[in-house]
Amino acid sequence: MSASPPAPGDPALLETLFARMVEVRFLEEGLRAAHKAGQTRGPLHCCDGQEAVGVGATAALAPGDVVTSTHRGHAHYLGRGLSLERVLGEIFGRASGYCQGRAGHMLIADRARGMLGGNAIVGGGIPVAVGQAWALQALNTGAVALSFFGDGAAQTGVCHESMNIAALWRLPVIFLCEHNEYGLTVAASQQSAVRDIAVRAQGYAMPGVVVDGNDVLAVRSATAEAAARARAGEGPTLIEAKTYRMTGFSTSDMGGYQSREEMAAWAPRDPIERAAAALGPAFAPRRAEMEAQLRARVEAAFAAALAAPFPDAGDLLLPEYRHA
Amino acid sequence: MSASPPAPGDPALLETLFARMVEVRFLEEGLRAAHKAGQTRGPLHCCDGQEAVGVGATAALAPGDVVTSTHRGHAHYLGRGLSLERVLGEIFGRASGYCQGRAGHMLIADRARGMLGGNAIVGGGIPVAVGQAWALQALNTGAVALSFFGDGAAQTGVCHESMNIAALWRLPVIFLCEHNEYGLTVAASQQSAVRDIAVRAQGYAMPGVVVDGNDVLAVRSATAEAAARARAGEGPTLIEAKTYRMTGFSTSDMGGYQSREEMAAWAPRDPIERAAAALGPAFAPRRAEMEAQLRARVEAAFAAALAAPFPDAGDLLLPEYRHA
Amino acid sequence: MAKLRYAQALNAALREEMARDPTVVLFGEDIAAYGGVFKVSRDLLQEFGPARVRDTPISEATMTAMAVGASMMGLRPVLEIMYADFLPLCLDALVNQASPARFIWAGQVELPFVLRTQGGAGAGAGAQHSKSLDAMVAHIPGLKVVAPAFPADAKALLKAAIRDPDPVIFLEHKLLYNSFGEVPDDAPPEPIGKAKIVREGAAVTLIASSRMVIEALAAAETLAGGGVEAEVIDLRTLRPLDTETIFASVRKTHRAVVVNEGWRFCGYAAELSAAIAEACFYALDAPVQRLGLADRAIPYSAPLEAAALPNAEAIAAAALRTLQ
Amino acid sequence: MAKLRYAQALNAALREEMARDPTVVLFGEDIAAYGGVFKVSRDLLQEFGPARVRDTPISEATMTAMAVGASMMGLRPVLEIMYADFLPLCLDALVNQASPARFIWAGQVELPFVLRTQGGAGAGAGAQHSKSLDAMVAHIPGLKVVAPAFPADAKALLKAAIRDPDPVIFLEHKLLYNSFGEVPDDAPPEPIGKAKIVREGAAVTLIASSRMVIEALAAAETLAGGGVEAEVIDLRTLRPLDTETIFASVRKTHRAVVVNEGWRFCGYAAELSAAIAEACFYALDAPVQRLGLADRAIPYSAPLEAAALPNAEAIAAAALRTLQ
Ligand SMILES: Cc1ncc(C[n+]2csc(CCOP(=O)(O)OP(=O)(O)O)c2C)c(N)n1
Ligand SMILES: Cc1ncc(C[n+]2csc(CCOP(=O)(O)OP(=O)(O)O)c2C)c(N)n1
Ligand SMILES: [Mg+2]
Ligand SMILES: [Mg+2]
Repeated sequence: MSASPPAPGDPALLETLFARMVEVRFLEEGLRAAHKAGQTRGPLHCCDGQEAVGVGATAALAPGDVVTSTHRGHAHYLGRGLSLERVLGEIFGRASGYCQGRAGHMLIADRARGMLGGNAIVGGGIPVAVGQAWALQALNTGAVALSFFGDGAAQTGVCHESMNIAALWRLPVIFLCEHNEYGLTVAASQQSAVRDIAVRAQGYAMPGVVVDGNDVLAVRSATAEAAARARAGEGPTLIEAKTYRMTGFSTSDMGGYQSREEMAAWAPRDPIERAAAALGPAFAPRRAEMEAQLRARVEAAFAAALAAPFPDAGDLLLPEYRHA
Repeated sequence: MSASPPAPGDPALLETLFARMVEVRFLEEGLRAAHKAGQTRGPLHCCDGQEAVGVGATAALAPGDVVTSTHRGHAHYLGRGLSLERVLGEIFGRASGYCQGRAGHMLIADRARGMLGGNAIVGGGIPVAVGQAWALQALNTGAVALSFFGDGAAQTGVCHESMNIAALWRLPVIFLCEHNEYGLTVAASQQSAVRDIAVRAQGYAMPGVVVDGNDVLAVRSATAEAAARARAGEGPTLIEAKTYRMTGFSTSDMGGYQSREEMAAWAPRDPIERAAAALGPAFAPRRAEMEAQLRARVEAAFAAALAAPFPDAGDLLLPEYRHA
Repeated sequence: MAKLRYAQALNAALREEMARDPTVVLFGEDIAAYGGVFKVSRDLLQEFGPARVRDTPISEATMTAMAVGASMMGLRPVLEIMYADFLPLCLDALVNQASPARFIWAGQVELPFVLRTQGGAGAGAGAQHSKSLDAMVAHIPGLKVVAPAFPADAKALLKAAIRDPDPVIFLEHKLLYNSFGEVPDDAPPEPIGKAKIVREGAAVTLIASSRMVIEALAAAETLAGGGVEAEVIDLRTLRPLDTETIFASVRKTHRAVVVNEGWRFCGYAAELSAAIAEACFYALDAPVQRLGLADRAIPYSAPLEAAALPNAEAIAAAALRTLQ
Repeated sequence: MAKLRYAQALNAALREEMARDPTVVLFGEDIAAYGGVFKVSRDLLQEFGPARVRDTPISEATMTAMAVGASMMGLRPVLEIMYADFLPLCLDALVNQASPARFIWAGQVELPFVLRTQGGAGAGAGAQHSKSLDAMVAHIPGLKVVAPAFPADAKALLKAAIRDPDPVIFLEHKLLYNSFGEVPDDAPPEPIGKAKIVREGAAVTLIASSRMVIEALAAAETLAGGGVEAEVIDLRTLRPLDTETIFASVRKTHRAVVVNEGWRFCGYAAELSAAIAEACFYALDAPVQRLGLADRAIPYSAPLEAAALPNAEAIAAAALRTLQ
């Protein structure tokens, strides 16, 4: 995994993905400020430095596909096309949120866009995705299930069980491990007996692919290949995207465990800057224009979300099995 | 894995192990009859055809070592030197049993001989063994923990988590997978995405060894090697012993899923006959004599166990946290 | 009207629902060719083919989460968990995935899956194969929990469970599978959430579920011999609880005995006792009598196991205590 | 006597026990260098070294079973499970391994481990990070369950838990970690199984544990303003339950309000309500009032979460209902 700029490939596509990554970054900048201002509840999990994984992988999917996300889902949400305003509505606990404020930032779901859904149980989404893939297969939809999870989640029991069953049943599922070097505060080397999670794919006779997770086009094409295999009935793929969490695990992180050297080594590999570099010097003015637009869009979404009403506590008085 | 006789190696040792395997076989023959006679409760899990695994592996252990067993533990129990009579007492639910009749056939424990213990949760003993190994390491005992489990158990989440932690912490544990081709009635090919469980050891950067599970000396030496590594602080080993369950999964098996051809193919690899063959034709008269002695010993143990009293129901009236 | 065994009634329900709705699929361990260790899915593989009746590896945690994922994408999976003792392996998926999904996502998905399992002691199956963990699943909001005592209810409620939009935990009993009963041929599904008075009486109300209904009826028979006419309520559904039927009966008899085969402390019968005492405070002439399993791991040996279990004799004695 | 925060009191207990007994070891996620996400093990890595304070991968099921295995071999492990919401992942090891071991093996082993975790809502942590699953662990025989409300008890009971020969589930509360209290410097361990009257009164008994004790005390304050003197019992231990203290108080006040922060249906407060109504039937002047969490997954948005939780106002209102 080098820090060299990716080949520009399809420049129009790269520009689109660049914009999406920037949107995620701006969203998180705004969220951090909102958190400081006491407008959110509980710790928020940002993905600075990892945007290329969520944005690149979701860019390879089709509308009927379904995604399970994690506690660190902002890039997955926006990558999948969820509305900024309704994501923010949910994070601010408003009735306008995707789940009317009931889910909060870690559990956002949008059925219409195949985001089912965020998950704050580490590893929890993996076997759910296997079940989703089973349904997609059994109902002959031709669709695939993509499950995002971290290097920490790769050590959970359900990860093993899920890969085994998915491989046995040749399910259309993509296991996408975002290896960001940490599970909370503990380094991957203290959590995983192997450096490359992808090695474990051999234990399930399925392909295991390592990809530069800070190269948005590389992530997209690895995912596209896995999706094609899945749609062709060839079963699951494990993709390990090597990346780095450039900030703390959440807004409540007290820090002190990511070394200065390590952070400095990763800084130049920022996926946004790498995409910009690949788009060449001519992109600079266009970039400024795009960023201004995106910033305005994100600010408008914050304003709208914060203006929305809170849900009514009467929701809780609905009969137990009536949810809406 | 061929059906050729093992090299005799140390003939005295092989004779001892032969006798132990025969003792297990006789025990199980007696148990099947007792089950038919209604003297036991619940289904019994026999290990005909697999005796070499339990007997060979335990023969490589030292007194301070500790073993976790499964629902199919007769060879592990006798291999570890448990008394026939007290094992039978437990199986018959008598006060004379290792656990005063409370445990029954699947959960037998004998602390003194490091059998802790049988387990009827598939995979359940594996992480317990990792914990035991941690204690053995932390307390500088120089001892090892050996965990028996089946090919079915290898698919459980705790198996993955356990191997990862054991490898990370370099714990003195031996993962001994008895691959007998079935998990209950379902063939291994329908349960495991890979034929050789040992392949998965690569996913934990630990050695994975395949051994002929019907060759008692081969199992013993593979285990001895793993134990030496563990004692030297080099961490865990996964041993996969290829064997075959020559009868049903338990006395309640209704059969019909093990093909005649498959059973016929394995019949000549019976570990007892292979050991006898390796001991050469001169062993025949000695064998007859040994078998007669063993049969008498097993019969005496049955008689003694069946003559022992049942426990007193008053046991249940003890305060909850007083167990004896 | 046919006389069927409880296992056959369940089998008929599965067959009819599978014929009626192609999205109904079965999965679990040893349920396909073997038909399940209790033969509840007998012949269904032959009738509906391998895509709809699938054996799984031993991976209960993942299987349960798969039911969540598959059901939200349009399948109606019926999962068999071989023993209720393995429910703890399923609980994360139930508590953290199935329970919140419909409410927290504000009704965006349905989760029409059924988790069938069987519990209960009395067969000498030991501490890990005999438990009734009703209380653990009944505690979880968003789930429904059903526990039929008779073949007709087993069939009609399983049909209802399969058609229900919420996750249903369907608790069977190993000692009931062979019990016979009249089962109407074209019975419609029986509504979930309705208890049934299975014997009328005015002196005392005996409230039970699953096999304890049989014990309660036997107790009522004994009591009738002594001139005491007990009313017996078969709960059939444990969540949501039909308090209307229970309270009406207790307001009539002024006395109640509640029984559950799970552990007594913090068990399901505590909910019954509490609910009755809270709602029928002024109607009760005597303290509610609560019976459950002795607060011990279930011992194997026959006299110990028998002493641990509530039975007809204990129920009759408890009823008489309310009349003193 | 020092004024310490609850988290500091726990930290002091760990430090003192580790200094006293070299077999006490700590393990869990992010507990070593980081000191735990709630800082309960702060500085202990530095003081006692990496062999006694160990970070683990995210593998709760295995970690719990490791505590079982390690404790039976002579360590006294203290396991931190980051959120009580993850207890379901631990339940198989608790229900099927820890619970039976001492009784079923007739006392051959001790299992001196502690599983510390923290639960509770009110922080906007959402459905998967806010639960109190007291009822699930309190149901399990052979375990002890402790849930302190005050720093002094937190310290003294954690010391007792570490020295106890049985598995102890130690339930902390995220909103209590920063609460202050007087903590004696050389306090001896406090016996497990003893409730404490934290406010005396004759009009009604309020019974609670953990953070709900604080709410009950606030309710008592309000009630006193209206001339109603409530007695408040802090249970401190949930299993075994100190029925003696509870019943004596209820026999004095003739009225009881029971509160638990877990779900109401089939929850821990049901046990309290049932036990009181059964034992104090003739002493009660009004039905026991039972308060618990609304039977819903815990919503994120502040007004919804607040409406779901029992609080001082609801407790005071319930107390007044007993006095009507
Ligand atoms: C089952 C479970 N255990 C522990 C946690 C607490 N926790 C939240 S995030 C996290 C680290 C996850 O690491 P990784 O999977 O690599 O994801 P990342 O945070 O790096 O995106 C932990 C331990 C949890 N949420 N769920
Ligand atoms: C967690 C769990 N799931 C299912 C079962 C039921 N069961 C008992 S033995 C068995 C097969 C185990 O296969 P394997 O591990 O290969 O052991 P073997 O029986 O072949 O010795 C099953 C599914 C169980 N006891 N525990
Ligand atoms: Mg990570
Ligand atoms: Mg097997």
